[in-house]
Amino acid sequence: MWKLSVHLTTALPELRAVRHLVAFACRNEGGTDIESGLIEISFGEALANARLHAHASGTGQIMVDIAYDRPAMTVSVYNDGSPLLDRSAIPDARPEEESRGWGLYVIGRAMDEVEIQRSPHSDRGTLIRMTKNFALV
Amino acid sequence: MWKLSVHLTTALPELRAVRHLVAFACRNEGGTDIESGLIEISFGEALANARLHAHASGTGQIMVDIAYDRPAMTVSVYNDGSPLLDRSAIPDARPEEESRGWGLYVIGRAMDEVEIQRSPHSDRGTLIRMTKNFALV
Amino acid sequence: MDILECHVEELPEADVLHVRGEVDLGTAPLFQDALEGLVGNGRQVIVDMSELRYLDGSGLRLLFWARERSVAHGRQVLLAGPSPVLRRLLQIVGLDELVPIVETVAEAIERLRGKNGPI
Amino acid sequence: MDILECHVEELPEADVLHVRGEVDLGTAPLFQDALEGLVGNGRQVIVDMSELRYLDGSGLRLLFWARERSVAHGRQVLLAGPSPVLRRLLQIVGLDELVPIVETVAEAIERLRGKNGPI
Ligand SMILES: Nc1ncnc2c1ncn2[C@@H]1O[C@H](COP(=O)(O)OP(=O)(O)O)[C@@H](O)[C@H]1O
Ligand SMILES: Nc1ncnc2c1ncn2[C@@H]1O[C@H](COP(=O)(O)OP(=O)(O)O)[C@@H](O)[C@H]1O
Repeated sequence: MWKLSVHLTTALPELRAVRHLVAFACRNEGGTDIESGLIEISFGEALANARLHAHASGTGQIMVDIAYDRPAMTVSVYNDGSPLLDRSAIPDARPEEESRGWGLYVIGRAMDEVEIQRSPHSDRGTLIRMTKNFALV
Repeated sequence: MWKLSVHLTTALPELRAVRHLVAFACRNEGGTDIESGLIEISFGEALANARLHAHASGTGQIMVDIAYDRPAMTVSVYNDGSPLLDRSAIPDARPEEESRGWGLYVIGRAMDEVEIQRSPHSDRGTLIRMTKNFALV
Repeated sequence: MDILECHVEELPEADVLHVRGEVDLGTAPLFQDALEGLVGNGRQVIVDMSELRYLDGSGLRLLFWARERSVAHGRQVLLAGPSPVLRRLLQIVGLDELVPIVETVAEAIERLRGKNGPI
Repeated sequence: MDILECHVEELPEADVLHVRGEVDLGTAPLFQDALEGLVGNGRQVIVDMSELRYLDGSGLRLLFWARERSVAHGRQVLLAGPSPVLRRLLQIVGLDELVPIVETVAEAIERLRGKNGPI
């Protein structure tokens, strides 16, 4: 069982670096290519959202937790800034082609558990926490 | 160019997880197996030292920076606690079998640049920063 | 070693867009340019995804858009060789029900030939 | 999927310690136990490193210690199959000048046979 907290900025090379690290950590703990890839994609969507909102809030700072508690890989993404979201923002059905909500829709379908809350680190931030359980056959 | 700051505890599974991530980041940026492996080993020695001293100081917290600025991979390890070290702690010659200084000797030989200073995060901590330039042929 | 590389190959049956690397926030504009240059020019389009390791939501939207635009011109977009995870992603968003997904570019061409009928 | 697995194989010419995984702070005691069980029992020792992906300073010290102890008993420690990076590490600390490093366990046995002379 381990947990690493990663601080980064919204710069694209940093988002890519941490996304690659998450994908590697998944494979390193025995996740399949599909499990690891779906976590990477979901994490990437959450980073993209955090980037947008952290940037709009002027901080440009993102915090990420990567935690493994066999067989569950949990990644959390925190950012400052409004608007706040909650779990109800995750669409149940595929959004219309031109409308918003695609990122959260993919996350909701690809991960086993998703939680969205007010960030514990700031009174106006957002935290999205997502878990996927590896089959580890 | 990117930099990630990672916060972790001195628990062995966390030290292993971040060590594996560093090794992966090296290969992902085009480092050879030897370059990546030597960075992993040097980083592991610095983590082992930080663990000892952070633990003795009672905090049990370590901070790590992983930064890539082509072709230079730089890893830094911070910990609280005394005693402070400086660059002169790195032995020029192989220490006697039973004596201290092996970890720093390996670091000094395996990495291209090593810097040891008072931690910027605390008045009684230690920071070791090590850089290796990839050949990237 | 760019993050994304796109190049177009003109075959008799279709234009093939080879994409290699990652489509993310930063590289989506490059992917968009490449697709825009192809769809609506009257030819069939095959997107060769065999060397694409990552595709995010912005990239998925572009695939939907390319498919709409092609259909509007009476043409198809075919996807060739996505990795298992990208294939799963295409299923998740339902793109697999709208565009043919095949293993290889050669198979995509077979499909187009079949559709056009024997000469 | 333990971090480190050690197992001993008794061959006519030597005891072979197969180590697999990582020797670090946490697993060094396991490595130490395995080595202590072998050195000083009057037999030659071959450490099969071919499946060892990581060895830190605490592990290196144990190899030095095992070599000292074996020499004191008129025996050898041979290292077989280290990865390129571990081979480089052994060079950095000068262990390559003190113990034979060979590609395979079979080669280590050849060495021991050569040393003992033909029967
Ligand atoms: N971290 C966040 N902070 C605040 N709002 C967010 C955050 N993440 C997503 N949202 C909002 O939730 C909505 C849906 O997000 P998402 O599904 O990712 O949309 P899309 O993929 O269409 O950009 C968007 O309006 C977005 O602005
Ligand atoms: N982060 C640190 N903070 C304080 N002292 C340290 C730190 N790292 C190393 N030292 C000290 O420097 C000396 C040499 O370190 P090292 O070469 O790693 O020794 P060894 O490998 O013998 O444990 C040791 O006495 C150790 O306590």
